[in-house]
Amino acid sequence: MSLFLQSLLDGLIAGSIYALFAVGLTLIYGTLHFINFAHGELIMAGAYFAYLFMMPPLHLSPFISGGCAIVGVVCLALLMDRSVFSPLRNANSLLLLIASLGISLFFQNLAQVIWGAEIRTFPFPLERGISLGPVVITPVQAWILIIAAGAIFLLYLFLKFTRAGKAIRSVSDNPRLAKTFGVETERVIRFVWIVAASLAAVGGVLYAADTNLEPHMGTINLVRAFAAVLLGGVGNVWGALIGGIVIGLSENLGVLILPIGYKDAIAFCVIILLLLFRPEGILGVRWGVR
Amino acid sequence: MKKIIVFVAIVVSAVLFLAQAGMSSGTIKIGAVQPLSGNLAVYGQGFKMAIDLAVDEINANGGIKGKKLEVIYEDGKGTAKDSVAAVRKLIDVDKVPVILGPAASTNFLAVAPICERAHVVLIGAESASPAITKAGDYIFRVFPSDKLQGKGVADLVIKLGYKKVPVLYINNDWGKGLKDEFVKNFTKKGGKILSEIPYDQGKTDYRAQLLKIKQLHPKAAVALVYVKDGAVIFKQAYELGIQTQWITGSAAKSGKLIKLAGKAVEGLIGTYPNFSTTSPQYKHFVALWKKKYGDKKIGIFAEYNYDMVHLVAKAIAKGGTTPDGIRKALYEVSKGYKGVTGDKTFDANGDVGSAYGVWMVKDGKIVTRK
Amino acid sequence: MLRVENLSKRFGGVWAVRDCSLQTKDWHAVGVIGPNGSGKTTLFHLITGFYTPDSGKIFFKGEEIQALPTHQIVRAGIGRTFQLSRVFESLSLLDNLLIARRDIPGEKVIALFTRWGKVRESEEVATSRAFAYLNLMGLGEKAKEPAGNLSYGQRKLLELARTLMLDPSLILLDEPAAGINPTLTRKIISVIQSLKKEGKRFLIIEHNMDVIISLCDWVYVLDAGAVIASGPPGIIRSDPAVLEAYFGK
Amino acid sequence: MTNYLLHILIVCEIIIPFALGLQLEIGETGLYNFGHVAFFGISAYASALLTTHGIPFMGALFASLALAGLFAWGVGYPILRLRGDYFGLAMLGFAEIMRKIFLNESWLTRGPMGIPGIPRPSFFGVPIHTLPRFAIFYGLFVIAAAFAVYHVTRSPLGRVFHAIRDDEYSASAVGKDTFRFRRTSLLMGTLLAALGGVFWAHYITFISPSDFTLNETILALLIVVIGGRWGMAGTILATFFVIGFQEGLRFLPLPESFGRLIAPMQQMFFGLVLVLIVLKREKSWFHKGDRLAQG
Repeated sequence: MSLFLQSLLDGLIAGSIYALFAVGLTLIYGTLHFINFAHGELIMAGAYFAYLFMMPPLHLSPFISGGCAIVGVVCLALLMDRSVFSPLRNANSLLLLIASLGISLFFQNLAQVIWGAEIRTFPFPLERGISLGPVVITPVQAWILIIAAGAIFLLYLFLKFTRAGKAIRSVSDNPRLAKTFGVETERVIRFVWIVAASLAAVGGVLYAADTNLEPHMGTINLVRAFAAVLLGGVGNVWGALIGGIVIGLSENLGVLILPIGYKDAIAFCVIILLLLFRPEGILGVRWGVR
Repeated sequence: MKKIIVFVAIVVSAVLFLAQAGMSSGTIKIGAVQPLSGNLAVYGQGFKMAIDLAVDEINANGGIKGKKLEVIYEDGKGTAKDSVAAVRKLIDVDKVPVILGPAASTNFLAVAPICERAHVVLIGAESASPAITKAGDYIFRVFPSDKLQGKGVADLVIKLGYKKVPVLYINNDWGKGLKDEFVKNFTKKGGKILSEIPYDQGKTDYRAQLLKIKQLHPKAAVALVYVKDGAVIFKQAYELGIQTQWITGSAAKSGKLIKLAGKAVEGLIGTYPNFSTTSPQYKHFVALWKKKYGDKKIGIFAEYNYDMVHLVAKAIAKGGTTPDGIRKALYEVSKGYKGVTGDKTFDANGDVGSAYGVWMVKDGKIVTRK
Repeated sequence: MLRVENLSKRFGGVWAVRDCSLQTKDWHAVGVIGPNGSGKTTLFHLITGFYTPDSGKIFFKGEEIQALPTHQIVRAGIGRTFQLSRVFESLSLLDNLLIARRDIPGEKVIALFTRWGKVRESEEVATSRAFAYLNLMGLGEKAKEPAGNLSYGQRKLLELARTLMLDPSLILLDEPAAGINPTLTRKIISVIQSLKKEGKRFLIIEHNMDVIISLCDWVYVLDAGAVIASGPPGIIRSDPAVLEAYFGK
Repeated sequence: MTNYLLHILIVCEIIIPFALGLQLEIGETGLYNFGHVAFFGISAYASALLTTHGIPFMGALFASLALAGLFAWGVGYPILRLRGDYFGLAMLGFAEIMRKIFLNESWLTRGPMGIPGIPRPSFFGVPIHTLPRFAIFYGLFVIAAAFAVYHVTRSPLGRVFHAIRDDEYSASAVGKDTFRFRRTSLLMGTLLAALGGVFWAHYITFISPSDFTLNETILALLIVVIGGRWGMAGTILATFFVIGFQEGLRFLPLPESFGRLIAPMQQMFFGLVLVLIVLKREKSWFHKGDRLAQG
């Protein structure tokens, strides 16, 4: 029973991070209509930027480092859009997919060139987790839950009450409108990239704080995020949030039944099953930020 | 289209040119395939340093019968495919009689049949897989087979008085090979395996595996891990509040583990192929290393690589530069040869024996346990 | 020949086609008109199996076809063109036509490798037929060019020729005259008229009333996915319900 | 020296059918199969297991091709209903799950230990054990495969593939059962990949799960994207180009400290090439209409 509860908690923590990845991915998919393979590298970049600022010689505090990482990743995302995706606005979604695959390959290996292939860890002090009845939670994990929840709340306020947020919703609500790409939509697309990149950065930092960093960490998290996007229905922000949490839970609870070697295959299985049986997502709403 | 043809032509002519250039000089050339890039590159650099150390020593002492020894390095990138290509190049382009084989048993096993068929001696200093024992007549290694280490870990667990343990192991050729040997020996001695839990190398999160262990509440648990993933595992175990005696093998025995995992590995116990650190050979090796590399830490398996090169040099001196001569001579020169890592006498399969010691982490330091 | 009964299709919460019924009886050409968004193209997609109806039935030559996949509906004898014409851009004009046949031996893997002669013979027979249609459309000289090179109007002609290669008994034309110049429009009208004489039947979506009047024997008027009026083209033109649908709101 | 060049030639002869299969799927039919390596792996494993258990090479070859085909048939049945990027992603997932199976089902595949000692092929009693023999033996198969692909792409069947790539809706509007043709294309591509997989297993004589990762699919994708514009001949040339480029790096006189960076930098370069080619996109080659409603 304690195993189940512990897995549930771990799943919830992982899921709240995946949710941040998934929201960004679903916003991009909802407005630009392609699966951005390089989203995983935004996540990875967020983690490594924060690592860069946290380690000597800069030695900044985790929160300031995280803030710097967000700025860095947003710049990176806007650069990607400017140089590659924006010239391909009206291209076939498969062309964009291949282009983003190329970008992903490029940055994944760039990280390896700079930081090497080995696992790295944020310089947090090692602490025993706090026992809450049958489950154990580390202080870092508690922070992760708080920050993830905070990020989601900020996102809610942004989408609900700001002009830019409303513009994103209207574009995402009306994919045909988005296909015309006027000046106005270009502005909205920029906002979408900023939101998606910030969430990827926050998620990446949290993920690295919960676990560790390595240059290829983006790929598996992209897969998880994509599974979450499909679960929630493409373009559906709140669906993606819930989808992320479901993926986190199913990964951590799934290994209680499945052989442990298949943990990373769970997200893939979810993708295949969803595509086959409910391509419109579990929540059933195909488009729109609702 | 034209550009492609031009490019291919340039590549081919460059290849031919460089191959010609390499033929001329009057040195004895041997090949080495090491993971100079890719996932294992961190280790590959260290192996190369140790090999260079031995080569420099040999050449400073007059080389082999007056000729200098030269090692041609090829990058195996830590993958079977690239190791095979590298070995092909060494055999066919450079026509070396001996190849210092690639690290990681997967890669070593992939290239072994090629060397065997080409009648080129392949010798390894890191690969521990039991399968290598039967890889062929031209295949040697100066590192003990995991058959011995698996038994060593099992003996240790029994000696410490644990009868029931779960075993966590890295799901690659090395981890699984060692795990199988451990399980075989441990159950033979009356122990019981609670659970066999594999994990994939290079992942960032191993909590799901650790929870399985936690749930068993074992008094002791065996973890067959490398350094980097071992550090992650022991840290996450510590955070999860798993209180158990961790027992491991030799691959995690490194100061880096303690640097990475700190108090999480305090009390960790492991076995390692034992060789005396008080022998004159070892002292000589350390002095040599200090002279060449200063304060740089002696890398993992460096001693084995060093011994390997010396054995090969002796065999070339005795048997000449043909692969068959070297192969025969290797058996002869190794008989009773006392290297840095102890007795290197090859048995009929080209394997060496080894003693096993016990190490543990105490007050943040690796100490030998009596 | 074609009979549609109480056909309905919804997207999200919106009815695209609602309780729509119509039939072609033995008229040679039937027109379907209606304002933009009235569900005309959706109706065509439903008849040709691109969409599956939520409810209702479609009969063709007495057989129910609403559950069949597109390719079987086409084989049963319904050919169609698209509103924004869809040709195979990387194929030559000739190949665009050659592909539009039933039971081509060269499309079966085994025959392709074993019955080389039969494959070639079938292609040669079809080629002469294809050239006849290309010449009819005035495209014969461009036969070897990729269809991507064609102008908008020429694509419409090519698409019609491609549909004719299928030898369908009923042809669905989705705005055959939209966006092309009057000369080409006249050409298309004359081609359709000569085909009518050969016994082909047509169902035509068109906004250009001149085209409808010169071609059609009967007209259905759609609004909001339902038939609101029907009758001979000359009369329907002044029907108050139609005027309301077009101009009323 | 000749032997080394022969080795490179043989590697190309292994990769060519693998890449041609993907060319047939992506380049000719517009099937973005990101899980192509799965079939390479399935046949490599099947052939390795069969021959190490005493089945003769030719029998194992055909059995492995058949098995890979059977997998493609079974997986294709549900997944081929998906379009475009969804199809690609689902196939990617399938390949990743297959790799996990290779890795974890040790009772069958020996898991991470891989399968060593795979016998060399023999052809009706003629042992294929020297490099020239390999080059000729594999070469004959490659020529036969290339001829078959050439024949198909120029045939009425290839015409349907092209039509599906150009516009799948139009293809069904001219009475083509597009599902069936997409499956035919997938099966043909799979058989070619499977041929490469068998060649790989019996040439290297050792296989392990790490040989069958997404990287191999990306390699083939790169070859197809570089050469696809010129169809089959382009793909074959691009294979020589990419493999030659990879091997050519060995002969670059780079400083040693740089060595560690070669592999990731090469991958970076490949990523860049993909992006640049897409940016310079060849309209005639990539497929277009994946939407029914236009406006």
